[in-house]
Amino acid sequence: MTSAPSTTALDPQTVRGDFPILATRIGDSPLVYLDSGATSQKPQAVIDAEVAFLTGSNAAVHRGAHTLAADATELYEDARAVVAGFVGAEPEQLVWTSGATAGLNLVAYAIGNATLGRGGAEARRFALAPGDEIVVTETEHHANLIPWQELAFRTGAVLRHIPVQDDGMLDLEAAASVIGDRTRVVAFPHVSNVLGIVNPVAELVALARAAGALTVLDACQSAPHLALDLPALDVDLAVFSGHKMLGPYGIGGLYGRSDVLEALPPFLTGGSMITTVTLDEASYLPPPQRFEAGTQPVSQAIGLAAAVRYLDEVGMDAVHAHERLLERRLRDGLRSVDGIRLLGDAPAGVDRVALSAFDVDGVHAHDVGQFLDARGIAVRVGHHCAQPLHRRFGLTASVRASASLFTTEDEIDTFLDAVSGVRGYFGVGR
Amino acid sequence: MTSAPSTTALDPQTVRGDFPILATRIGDSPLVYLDSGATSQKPQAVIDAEVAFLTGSNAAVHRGAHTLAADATELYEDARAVVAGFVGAEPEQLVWTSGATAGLNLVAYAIGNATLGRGGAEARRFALAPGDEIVVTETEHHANLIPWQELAFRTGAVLRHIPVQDDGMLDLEAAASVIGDRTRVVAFPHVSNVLGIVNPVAELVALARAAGALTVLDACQSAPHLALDLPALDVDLAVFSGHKMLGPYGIGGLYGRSDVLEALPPFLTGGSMITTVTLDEASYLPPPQRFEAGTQPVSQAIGLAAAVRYLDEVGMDAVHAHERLLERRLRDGLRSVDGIRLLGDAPAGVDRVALSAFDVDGVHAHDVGQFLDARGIAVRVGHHCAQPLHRRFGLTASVRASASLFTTEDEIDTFLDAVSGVRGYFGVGR
Amino acid sequence: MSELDSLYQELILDHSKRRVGFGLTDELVGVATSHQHNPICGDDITLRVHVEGDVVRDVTWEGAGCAISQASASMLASLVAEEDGMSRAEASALVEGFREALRSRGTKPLDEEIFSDAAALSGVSRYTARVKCAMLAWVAFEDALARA
Amino acid sequence: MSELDSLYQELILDHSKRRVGFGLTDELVGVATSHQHNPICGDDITLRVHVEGDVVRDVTWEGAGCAISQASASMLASLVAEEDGMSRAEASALVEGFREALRSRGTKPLDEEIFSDAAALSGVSRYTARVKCAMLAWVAFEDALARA
Ligand SMILES: Cc1ncc(COP(=O)(O)O)c(C=O)c1O
Ligand SMILES: Cc1ncc(COP(=O)(O)O)c(C=O)c1O
Repeated sequence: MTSAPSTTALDPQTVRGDFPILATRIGDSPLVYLDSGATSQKPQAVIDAEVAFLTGSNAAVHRGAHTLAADATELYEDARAVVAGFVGAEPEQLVWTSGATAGLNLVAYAIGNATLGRGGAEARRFALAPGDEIVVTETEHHANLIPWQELAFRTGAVLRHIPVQDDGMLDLEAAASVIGDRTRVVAFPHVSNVLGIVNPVAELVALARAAGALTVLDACQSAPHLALDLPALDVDLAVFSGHKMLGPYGIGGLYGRSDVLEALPPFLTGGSMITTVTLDEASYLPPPQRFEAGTQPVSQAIGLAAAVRYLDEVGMDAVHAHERLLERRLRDGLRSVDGIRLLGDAPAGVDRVALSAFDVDGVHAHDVGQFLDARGIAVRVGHHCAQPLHRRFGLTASVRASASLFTTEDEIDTFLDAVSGVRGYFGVGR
Repeated sequence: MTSAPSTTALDPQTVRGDFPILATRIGDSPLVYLDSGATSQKPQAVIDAEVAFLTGSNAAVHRGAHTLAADATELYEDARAVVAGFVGAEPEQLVWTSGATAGLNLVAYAIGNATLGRGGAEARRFALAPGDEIVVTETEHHANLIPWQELAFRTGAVLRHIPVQDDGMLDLEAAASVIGDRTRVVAFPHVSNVLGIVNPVAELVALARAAGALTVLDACQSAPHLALDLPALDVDLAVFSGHKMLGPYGIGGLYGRSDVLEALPPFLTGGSMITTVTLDEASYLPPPQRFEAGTQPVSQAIGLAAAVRYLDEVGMDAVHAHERLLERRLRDGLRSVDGIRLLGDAPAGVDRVALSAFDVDGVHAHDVGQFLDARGIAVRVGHHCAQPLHRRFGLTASVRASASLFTTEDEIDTFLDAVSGVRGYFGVGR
Repeated sequence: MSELDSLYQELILDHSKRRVGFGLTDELVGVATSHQHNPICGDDITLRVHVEGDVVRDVTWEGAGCAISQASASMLASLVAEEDGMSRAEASALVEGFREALRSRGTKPLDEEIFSDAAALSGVSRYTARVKCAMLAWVAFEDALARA
Repeated sequence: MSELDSLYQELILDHSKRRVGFGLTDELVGVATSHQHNPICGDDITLRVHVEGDVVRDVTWEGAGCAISQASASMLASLVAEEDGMSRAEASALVEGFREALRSRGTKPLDEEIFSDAAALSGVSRYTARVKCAMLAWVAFEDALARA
């Protein structure tokens, strides 16, 4: 972190002034943005950082001797250090990606390349043999599921999963029997984007380590909401997306333990990731550059650095504390509305982020969303890129409300009040 | 195109007012930006379009029923239509990528996936067998070379190349013997980023078609400078990068003939590109969505649309005409400086863009760049991600000056004047 | 009438519950089925059309979805029933007209004379994110006709 | 003196042409070689160090590159020659000190007492894009020492 964690509580009213979009009105109503789980809104500081770069220092990085290029390179590498620091990592452990999906594909394809003999002797540890197992969870976002399915198809590996309980908790007993001798990779979310529960990383990492498997953490839904220390979590690799953590679109991070990144063969190839290139072959730079082919999203990296600086100034502990308040109000409120079923209604005391997905008995999620929108309330409806999890709960779609550091308790109340009118409007229940 | 090509000549002074960064001073000198080949500067309209989106309509696209999400989706899909139109294509023929490098990797990996049996029967036409040939040129940017090297390594295909002549022209006679029965892919640049020569697309496409090979065009260096009509060029696939054509970083386009895109298996997998997903397998949407896994660079797509709207307003024919003037002045001027060797000094009359790479006898490119920078002139030095081409000309590095629609003839003269002082300063020659 | 009420008119909510044509008929000669899926919300519909010669006899369907998609399927089935014996050409023209209105962003309302109850779906065209919901059954209808 | 002149001092331009130590010695016992490459500009250097026991005897090198990189290699070779018999520890300290100064963005000049001609490279530290050019030979020196 770039600053000591703030000990003062977060005042959402002050924070709101930093987000220009919050002044928007939807019809006659003020915008109540409860869709931060899909994408976050951006504080002015992030927009300003990008604009300042584009109008004052824009140039290709790592490639020119001219002044603008040198300035741009410095800003860009400073951004890497800042974002790496935000997740507890060293700069060379942070690979820029275009987002979490790209980061997870990078890992899966790099393993596929190792399997095809690329990357030399060091990479052999990643190679998969037919029958080797890749383990994910039943709660996965498609981004942390389909790349592994495709890798399994390409290599003959077998994809297995850790089931989820009715209360949304991962079944750790089952995990202990799913993860075993043949397990080579264990990929799981820090926080599911439907359940909002903070998963037991230590337990899963311990199981994976005991099996000698590589661990891959999807930190998309934790990075914006908790103080993250990825090395302390002891995972091998982790991904996050800038646009979900107050930053720009088109940028994300792949964190990797140094020994893992150093041994992993490249994925995307092209300019800026090579040492010597002939027409027949190329040799590659060490990480992180090895994984950063082509012109990188420079202004977006600088924007993401501004975003995590902003989060650090507010203080991630304060963010989490505020969102815990919201989360309890949200869930308690939803529980008291007739005909609402919460997905992942875990025991009290389980750590979570302020995100709740739910089903309204007799009213389709899409109609609920439309009803809420008419009151200025933006929620997400659908399967949230987690079809298997919805199927597990007997649903095709749900409604998801997800808060952010700028969400107020009043907004949660406005939302709850609206939700309690849904079934009446559509003429179901009572 | 969104507007009829402008018939009026371009006035660079008027254009300059639209680019805020051009007010920058480097030390005591005004900035003379001759590094547009690396990355272009952005007009205010592009910055404004992104900021307006982020502060007024930002939301996840294709995923929500709420008002912001619907607005965002519309703006995003309108952007696709505008950018597709700019290259003569239909919206569904334009896949968003994070840039040209990502687009070329997409194609190479998708072919690799087809080779591994993914994508079913339709995809079989792309599968490579050991001994099949992939043909590139000796002029390739690493982005259009290394992905093919890696694909060759993974599949047992053989990588061959079309040589370049001393004057920078591709050797078409050699091409006719390199491209043959075993050729499955022919990938080549529309304009090399070192030579600036517009390559004979029709001739190369004819050779490839006769061999039944897939054609892949790297349009990075033509898209910002010429009126492009990709379907008329009759290539199967083509890529370009937003940041080189006045647009944002982190966005680019992959154009594909509809039948080709429809048959190609996916590359990146994750959210938003699927129809039905179970824990074991997924089925995929038609193009372009099939190739757009995860949250897309939404604001950047909108920014790129603003960039091509801007280019269309100026008129691509006017841009090309203006840059042709600059190009002749640039090359004539360089030819008259002692100790300068131009790379790709093709016969007069050959169509080109305003980009010249050259060697200064006795002075290293890096030192030339530094000398020019001290006069506010930004050029690129190094191998420009084209090591094999530099080796072909007996060099490891060169100096590259590349102009843009806002470059003036005076700037070219300032540059030429500075270049003529280089050898004297470093005490070589005379 | 609030904006929301103009989207969820009584007639729409009513059809979404009544679901005319719900329950698939048997597969006979001249019967064709189309399955359509909305990947965004996971909704789907299986729609079956019975054609005799050039005459569209009836439409039946099953599926789950939002009020708009259910109402739209129901209204389509009742329209086909009312028209009793529309030709393939008429059916195609109907789908085309429906699509055009739904894509018009509120500028081309559906004519009640032609579309009967389904004309109540005009309001959907102002909600671009919901157009797919209303179109689902009609796309299935078009597809099934092409197979029948 | 203009900014550019402070970067390209006479001494630097002079060394870049004189190239002290240019031409590799034979590979003998106690001789180790390092090859370093700057992927940005394609410059490279092959540097050979001769160590007897704990004593660094000499440095020779070959390679192509910009004036800064050539001068830096030349200055390093002449420094080792002048010191005539520096220890490994002294050599390591030199490299460390050089690196620190070069990365200081102009805040820590190189001491002429210690670095001799190479002190003229202080100005490079304000040009972050050129630091690698000046470091190339020194990194090779460090690497070769570790192998010798
Ligand atoms: C848990 C989780 N993983 C992965 C992703 C994919 O992130 P992106 O779409 O930014 O690549 C998301 C968000 O959509 C997510 O919530
Ligand atoms: C000819 C050519 N091809 C490909 C690329 C790669 O583009 P990008 O770095 O934007 O992915 C470039 C630019 O660097 C280029 O000039």
